[in-house]
Amino acid sequence: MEFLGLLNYWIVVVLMMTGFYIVIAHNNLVKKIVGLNIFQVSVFVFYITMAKVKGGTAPILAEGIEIYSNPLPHVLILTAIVVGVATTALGLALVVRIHDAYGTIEDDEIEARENEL
Amino acid sequence: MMFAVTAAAVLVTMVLTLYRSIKGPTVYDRILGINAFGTLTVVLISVYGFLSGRPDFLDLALVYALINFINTIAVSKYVEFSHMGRPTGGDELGDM
Amino acid sequence: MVFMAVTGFAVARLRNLFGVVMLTGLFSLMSAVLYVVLDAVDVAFTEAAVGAGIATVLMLSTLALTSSEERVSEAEKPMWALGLVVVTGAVLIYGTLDMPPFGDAYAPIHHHVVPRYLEKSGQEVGLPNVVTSVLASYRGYDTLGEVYVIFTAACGVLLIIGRPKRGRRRTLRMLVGEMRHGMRQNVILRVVSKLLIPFILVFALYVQWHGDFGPGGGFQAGVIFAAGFILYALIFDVDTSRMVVPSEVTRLLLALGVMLYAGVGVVGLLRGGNFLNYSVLAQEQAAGQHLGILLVEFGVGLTVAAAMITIFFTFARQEH
Amino acid sequence: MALFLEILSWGLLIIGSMMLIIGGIGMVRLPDVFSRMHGAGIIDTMGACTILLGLTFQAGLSIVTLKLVLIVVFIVFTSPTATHALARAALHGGARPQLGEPVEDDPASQGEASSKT
Repeated sequence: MEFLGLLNYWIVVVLMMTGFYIVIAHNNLVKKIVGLNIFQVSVFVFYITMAKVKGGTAPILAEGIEIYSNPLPHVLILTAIVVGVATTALGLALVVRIHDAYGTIEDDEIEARENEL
Repeated sequence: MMFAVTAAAVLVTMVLTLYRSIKGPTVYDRILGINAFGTLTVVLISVYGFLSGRPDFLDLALVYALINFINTIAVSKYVEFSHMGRPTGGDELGDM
Repeated sequence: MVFMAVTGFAVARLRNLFGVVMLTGLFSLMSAVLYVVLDAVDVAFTEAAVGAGIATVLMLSTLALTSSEERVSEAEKPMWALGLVVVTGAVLIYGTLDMPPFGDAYAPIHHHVVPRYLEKSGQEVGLPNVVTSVLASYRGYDTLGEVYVIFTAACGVLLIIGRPKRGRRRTLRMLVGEMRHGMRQNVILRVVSKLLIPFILVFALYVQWHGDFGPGGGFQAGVIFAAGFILYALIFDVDTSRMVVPSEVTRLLLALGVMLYAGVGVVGLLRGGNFLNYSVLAQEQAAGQHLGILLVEFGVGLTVAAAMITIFFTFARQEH
Repeated sequence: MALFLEILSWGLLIIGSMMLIIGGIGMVRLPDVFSRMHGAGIIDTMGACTILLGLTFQAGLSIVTLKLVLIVVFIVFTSPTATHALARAALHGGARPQLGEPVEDDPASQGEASSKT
């Protein structure tokens, strides 16, 4: 039972590490942004997991329901998702700009291009 | 408990489509898989609403039906007109 | 959950960025199902609209502007990266051993202010959806900050790639011409989209005003509203849809939404309350709260919709 | 009447589930994109719509029913359109339906034959 209780957290950790690995090990900038997204989602899942109360339902008040899950993390994550997509858009815009300037979106090629100049 | 059986069937089908969209040799297979997966998500959310006894949340499924459509159209458009539709090596996943 | 892990690995392995982007869409679908199962209906709503729709479309347009294939790197960098990742993961898992078990009602997170929200918000704010009342009323400052972030991000995108550049590769320009003729000629798509778009917009409005009672609210409605216009721009072309919503209008709305939010707060100040205290807006407390939340959510919706439309069109305009 | 509705909805749910699984198997086993679309079509229209109809009979007459019917209408409209767009894209992009006798059993080996990245 103890084991099952923590399984969710472990999967969150695995996801987070997957995202982390993509960010540090890949050179492609778009791929890095995807990695960041995965990392982000894992954090979201972590918050939502903490908010769940066993036997509770969604925090929308209704007749005859006593236990609700915790609404506070939901609020935080709700705004975080939209902000996340806004920042992703900003990052992608930077990628497009970099592609304009250097003609490539591979990290090491950009570095090589920089050293040439 | 009828709902539970249906939900289980949806989950099984999800696994099948997921297999297709991860493995799928061409880009089109992936799109197809993801489209089907989206529809399954719609069904799963509706069924889960009934399963948990609060079927008020069908707005969510409705949003999915819409977004899924937009997504597929966008992907098909970009694939169709940017010649990125080459088959991708499905075997890159083989060494996992 | 296991699904998600598998997809994550697949994303890590796949070289073709197209496949990666699509798997990201799949990933967000799965996470949204997970949110539903974990009772976070509002969050799932947002993720549905944002993650599966807008983010994918944005990434696709970036790919159309750059290259779609990841170059295979021959360096042995992944080894140390893998090591680092494994070590960090092990440390984090060691940390989770002290976490309260899943679904425990006595975990510390459920103690501080949350019971008050759940018990009192019904009387104080008078709305059934606790998430909305916490979002717009109790935590109004946070949300105002988030809206500013979105506003800033849209401005940033406009600044970075706002003006279409000369001398883009010619192949791309030809492609766009082809694209313009291609989708327009497709009768089935055109007719179905024309049928659907009004429903999408009406549904967005429903989500906007119904957010007090069920899942929904300004953030979700804004994104859905933007999705309607994005569909239009995908089927017809960007210039046609720019005629429907000129860039001046979206920019104006972008600022107007933020101003509406902050303005409600200032009105609260003028009527003798604290900043963003809606109770003073009307005679009764609950009515004032309700009015304030409606206005604030409307501001949020305006900003989000305008920001998403601006960002998408900025990306799409680059192709010209 | 209530019993009749109950039986009807259960029947629809069972039929829908079976259709889903059949379609899923089709998606995995069929040889190329165009035939896999049949599998996807079964999932989308037969499976999903039947299940949603079954749920409609469960819900009784309320706003829930209305929403379910709306979802069904949306799926009926969008899914064939999306599939159509996809098929067009696939034809444009150079995928050709595999004609004639099926050559072998392995479904995954078809598309890779033409060009590997």
